[in-house]
Amino acid sequence: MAQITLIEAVTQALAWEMKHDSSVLVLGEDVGVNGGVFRATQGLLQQFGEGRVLDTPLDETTIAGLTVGLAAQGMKPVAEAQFEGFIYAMLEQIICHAARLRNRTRGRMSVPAVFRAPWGGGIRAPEHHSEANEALFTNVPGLRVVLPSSPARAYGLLLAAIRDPDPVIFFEPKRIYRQYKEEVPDDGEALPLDVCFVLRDGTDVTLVTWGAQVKETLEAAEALAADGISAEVIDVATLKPLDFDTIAESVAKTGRCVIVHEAPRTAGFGAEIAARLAEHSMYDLLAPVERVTGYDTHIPLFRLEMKYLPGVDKIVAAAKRTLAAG
Amino acid sequence: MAQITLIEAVTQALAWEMKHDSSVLVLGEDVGVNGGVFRATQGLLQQFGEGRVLDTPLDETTIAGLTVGLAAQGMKPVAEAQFEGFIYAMLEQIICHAARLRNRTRGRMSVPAVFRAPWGGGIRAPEHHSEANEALFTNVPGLRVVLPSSPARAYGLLLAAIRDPDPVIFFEPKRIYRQYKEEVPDDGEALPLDVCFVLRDGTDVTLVTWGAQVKETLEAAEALAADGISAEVIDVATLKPLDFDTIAESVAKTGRCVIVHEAPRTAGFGAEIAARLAEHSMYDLLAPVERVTGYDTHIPLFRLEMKYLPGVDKIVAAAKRTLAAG
Amino acid sequence: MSVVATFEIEYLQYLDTEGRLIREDLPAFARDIRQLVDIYKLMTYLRVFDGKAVALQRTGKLGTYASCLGHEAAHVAIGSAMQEDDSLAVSYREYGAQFFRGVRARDVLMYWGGDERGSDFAGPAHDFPWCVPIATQCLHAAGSALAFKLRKEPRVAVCTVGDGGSSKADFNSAINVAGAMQLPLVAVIVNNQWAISVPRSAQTGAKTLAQKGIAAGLDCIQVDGNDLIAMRAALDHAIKRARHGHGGTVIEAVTYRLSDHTTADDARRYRPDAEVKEAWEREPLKRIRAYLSSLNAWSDEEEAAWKAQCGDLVDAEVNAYLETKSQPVEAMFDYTYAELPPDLAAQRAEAIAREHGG
Amino acid sequence: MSVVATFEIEYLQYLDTEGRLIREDLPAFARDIRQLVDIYKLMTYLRVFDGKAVALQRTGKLGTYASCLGHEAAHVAIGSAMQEDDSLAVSYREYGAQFFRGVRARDVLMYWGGDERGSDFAGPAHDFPWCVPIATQCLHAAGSALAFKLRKEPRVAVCTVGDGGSSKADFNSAINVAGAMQLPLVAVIVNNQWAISVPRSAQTGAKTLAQKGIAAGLDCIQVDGNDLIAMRAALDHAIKRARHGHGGTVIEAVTYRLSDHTTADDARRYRPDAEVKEAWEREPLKRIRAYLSSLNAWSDEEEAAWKAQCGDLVDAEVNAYLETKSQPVEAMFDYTYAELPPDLAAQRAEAIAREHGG
Ligand SMILES: Cc1ncc(C[n+]2csc(CCOP(=O)(O)OP(=O)(O)O)c2C)c(N)n1
Ligand SMILES: Cc1ncc(C[n+]2csc(CCOP(=O)(O)OP(=O)(O)O)c2C)c(N)n1
Ligand SMILES: [Mg+2]
Ligand SMILES: [Mg+2]
Repeated sequence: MAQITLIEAVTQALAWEMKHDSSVLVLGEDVGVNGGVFRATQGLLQQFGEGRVLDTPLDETTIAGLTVGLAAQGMKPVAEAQFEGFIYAMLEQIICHAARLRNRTRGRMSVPAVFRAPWGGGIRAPEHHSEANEALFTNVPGLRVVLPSSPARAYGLLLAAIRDPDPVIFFEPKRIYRQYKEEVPDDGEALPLDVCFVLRDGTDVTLVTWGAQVKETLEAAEALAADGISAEVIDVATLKPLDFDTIAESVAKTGRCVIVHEAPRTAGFGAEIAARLAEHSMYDLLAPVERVTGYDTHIPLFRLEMKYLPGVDKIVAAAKRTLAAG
Repeated sequence: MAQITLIEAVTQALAWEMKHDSSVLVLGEDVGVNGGVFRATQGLLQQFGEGRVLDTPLDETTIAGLTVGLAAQGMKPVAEAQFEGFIYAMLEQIICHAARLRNRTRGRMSVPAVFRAPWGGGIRAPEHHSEANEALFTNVPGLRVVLPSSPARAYGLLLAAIRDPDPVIFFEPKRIYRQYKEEVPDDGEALPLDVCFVLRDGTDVTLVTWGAQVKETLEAAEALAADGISAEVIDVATLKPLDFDTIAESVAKTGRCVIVHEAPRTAGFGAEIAARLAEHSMYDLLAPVERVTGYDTHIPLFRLEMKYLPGVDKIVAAAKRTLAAG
Repeated sequence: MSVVATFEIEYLQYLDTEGRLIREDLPAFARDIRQLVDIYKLMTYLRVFDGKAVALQRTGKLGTYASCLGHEAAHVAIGSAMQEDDSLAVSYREYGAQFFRGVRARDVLMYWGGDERGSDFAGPAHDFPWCVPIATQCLHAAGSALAFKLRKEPRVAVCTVGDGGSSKADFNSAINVAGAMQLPLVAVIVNNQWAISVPRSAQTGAKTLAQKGIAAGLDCIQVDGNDLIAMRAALDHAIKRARHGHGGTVIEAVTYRLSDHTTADDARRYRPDAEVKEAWEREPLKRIRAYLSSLNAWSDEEEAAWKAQCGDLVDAEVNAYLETKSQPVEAMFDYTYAELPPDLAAQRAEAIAREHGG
Repeated sequence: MSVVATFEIEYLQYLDTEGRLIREDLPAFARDIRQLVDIYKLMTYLRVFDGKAVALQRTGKLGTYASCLGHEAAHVAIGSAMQEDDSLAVSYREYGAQFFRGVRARDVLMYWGGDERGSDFAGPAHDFPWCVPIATQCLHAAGSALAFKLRKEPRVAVCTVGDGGSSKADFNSAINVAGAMQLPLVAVIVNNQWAISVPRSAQTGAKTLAQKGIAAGLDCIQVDGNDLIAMRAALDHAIKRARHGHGGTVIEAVTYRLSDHTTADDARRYRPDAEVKEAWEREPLKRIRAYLSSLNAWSDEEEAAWKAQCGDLVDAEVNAYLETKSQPVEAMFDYTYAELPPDLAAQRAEAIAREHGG
């Protein structure tokens, strides 16, 4: 069984599902002969042919609208936005149609599509190649929002996303596309789309995160352990619909919660988790909730971007504050 | 001094500022001879001529992009999206350019523009005419988001929005466009863009809201008063940047908080307020925070829409729960 | 300077405003007089329905309604030219096309009456529902056309869009990708001269809207949109081309919106009565009726009888609409996802409890 | 059928690939040989700069960089045809146009070096910065053109967009509104045949990209984009028309991207070497140099000397770039709004404290 990276897991999931379901197709810019600018669709054109892997004209509105039309006619399109920063022109089609067609037609039509995009900062890329804009989607009813952070979760969640009968926004943390390899059996096993992943058990504080910051958060948990603090680490991964129960249970145990994400803080998705804690877990909380996030500024160009992103130091400090507090 | 409605206050503010600043202009669909589908721009074409009031081709991308270009060249455009549900095609230009041009150019260029749109449900309108989608904008750095709920606040905040050197999303709660009249002196006095409005003092519970739900929230406060409960009512109105201090002070006093908005609950802007309470006001809170919001579904067509929107009953019940809790 | 490409936009018309044939080459379908009469009858039904719907709105029994007055020839030509397994993506007023495909008047009324079930209509399940965000439906048609092409099905996707809508990005994107991928798409621009209050002249500097197809490398043609025979001929031609894999077409149907934009609009605010009056001279029903009369295929008696019958038919639909109870409150949850997620289930339960005073 | 509109797309070329004049009507500006030489010198500077920038990236001293190799004639023609108070809105590789307007090589390097100060460049303050979201800059140019028109200023807005970008909604929207409002906009499609790995043929079924202007009712022309004289002539004509209120123009500059898309790309994955080799035959510097040589206006000695000088000039710019310290951490806060809101002030303070180990 091969060891593969996160991006290879994406390719592997696409290939598996294309092989087993002839209605699955991939479309986007440069997804064909070039195999995607990150190589997520590498080899698919060769394997499945031009009818399954389509290079579109350079227009995200086109990609999104075609995807809605294809899906409504029974295909399962997996559309790619080349970077998360180019997804904005897809929003009208996603919000007005992908997310609503089932509801609008009382189930007569639906949009079983996936909108994939590399996501997040930290790769020294040009402008608009580093955003963490998942909060654009989390208030929109009818969407699922998924953000895996390991090869295995990328594989299992992408399979689930393609099979899901509703539209899924599938963000891939590009900073960790090739960070490490792990064994991911190519067995077509999907992961559930509505449970959080507990990556590390702990008793003193709950660290909740998603995307590339899972890496820093796990490192922070290590660092805390060195100081005798036992941190539980939860990877939300399936942001919407949110499995709050797993988080609430953990906080019921630890009494403390630090939420970590790289998007700007204000109205980032971390706010929703903190809000639910304020509603449902108040009596469990021994200390105020902490958020460790990107600043409420644009992520800077790359000379400064690592100063924008949260890091191990900030997560550790926040966790320690929660312990000092209560 | 005339008594005017909220929509007349919008017109009055536009007219004042167009008269006193020749760089202000209005653009959008049907804003000219028709005076806007709600009559927000009524009479402006006649008063200021074709060079100041522009009917654009029917394309929101065009409206938004022109607005960025006009603003970058020293104009102060006030762009209209005919309904909030048609603002999506503006998002790429708003997020990538309006919100970023100042930052991108280190202040060399900026976008002193206002993007206006009628907002929210409850007028028995067709599909896409009833959304509460303010959360799309609140995670975007560089934007201001304003949502007045009275004639006087509409007048003062719109003046402030036009004068503000940065892009402002200005949503107008259409359900209360003509709900009541009040005296609004046409004196060109702007209101501050970064303080919440305390509409009613109280000591037992803080009700935080914005938009058309201000009406129901004030009614709920009345109903609570009849039961001997003293509710403080805060109209957030300037969502972003958020004046959290006013809310925190109130909650420090009351110990209880109910957040009311008509947008879907999950990742609505209420989450941010609840999150800040969880971070900063935990020791003040005597009861869990409550959110009274739209459901996590699309606002239904009008036969059911009033069952979707929060109402006095739900606000009162939530407030009472907070009192029972602690 | 050398010329590397040349283009022409042709204008197609068969009947003049008095219903007189002005060309020799009558298309085959038009020789089938029974069929023409049937189509004309649907146009009349449509007009009776439309008037009734406006009246319903005026008396508070319907929400905002978008009238199709004056567009009948363009709309029914589309419906009658399509095959059932073709797919139609409309804006919001093309009932004539939809009635041909099985959509019922009561479906239309349900939709404008604020009930989602209207879009779960009796027409083909692969037809798109009404689409409020202007021109976005054009890309759904393009996506449908792509699905048909990829699956090698001999099906065609047809979309309609307004003169205003032809400015919107999605329309241009749809015809562009249709050209780039050689899709079986027929895009009909129903140019009724107005986009609410904005006249055609403010939408574009282009002389015709048909020429937008040149930018996409599609066939394009301008047609008298009030001339049923011309519209149907243009559609037959375009649909046939598309079905045989020869690519897409843009058809500009030149017509006029004889009504207000919707019942929420008052067109007297922005357009002169004289223009409307003059447009009535060119309206589509009169013309085809005159033509049928001249062939002795339709009489005043038939007209009167059919109109009366339409009244009854429409009344029955109206009653069916008025008698339909609202959906229960949980209906707002049940189609958000294929399966109800747990947190939504909790909200659903809360809504039901609230409904019952809980 | 009557024809209601006809259109032609013309192709403009003055110099063949060997630099021989193939038309008689040499435009006035081209008779000023000193000016031609100056423009040619800038093209050479550009090429030296470009090679150096790629090398800097390869050695880790620059981030991703978008080369302009092969586009020099199209780019400098734009820069040289514009007046200072005109406004330019580019994509990301049109340094040739920008150098003419005062942007410095070090500004370009700062930008691709990950420092926002690059976009606070030495060029005109009313020129737009590099624009990554494809084609969105076209609407900024349209908005600028509208501002100029409303203020009755005799200024012109020029935008550039790629062949790929000509598919994007914003481009079509920009030219459409320019036509509808008769704006002083000149839109140059720099058709270098590739949008990363996607060939021109996959973007559209249109025979030329120039004909996109027909849809918008604009003038349009296809030009040999490697022919400096033709490009400049087309621009002069279009800019003059625009300046005098006669409306906008779409210019398709047919050229070729001789480099990878950016330094992050490897074009050998998707295009044949033979195609690139063949394209080198048509590259723009050789052609204008041959023409100038044939007029005895430029010699091999001058060429060698100037190239050496360019090396020095570029080195100085590179050094200036390399010596520029990063901005302090607070720089990421200070331009989010004109004034720092209180909650952002708190975050700023936190970031500064963190920087100092706090
Ligand atoms: C994206 C979007 N913007 C604005 C509107 C509001 N609106 C509804 S109909 C209309 C005019 C449409 O004109 P046209 O395309 O000519 O179609 P017609 O109504 O004349 O059939 C407008 C602006 C909308 N529905 N969608
Ligand atoms: C909206 C958007 N989508 C995708 C991209 C990614 N991207 C960057 S350059 C490029 C190709 C552009 O091709 P073209 O317009 O022909 O310009 P060229 O690079 O050839 O000059 C793409 C797809 C982007 N920058 N913006
Ligand atoms: Mg119209
Ligand atoms: Mg290109």
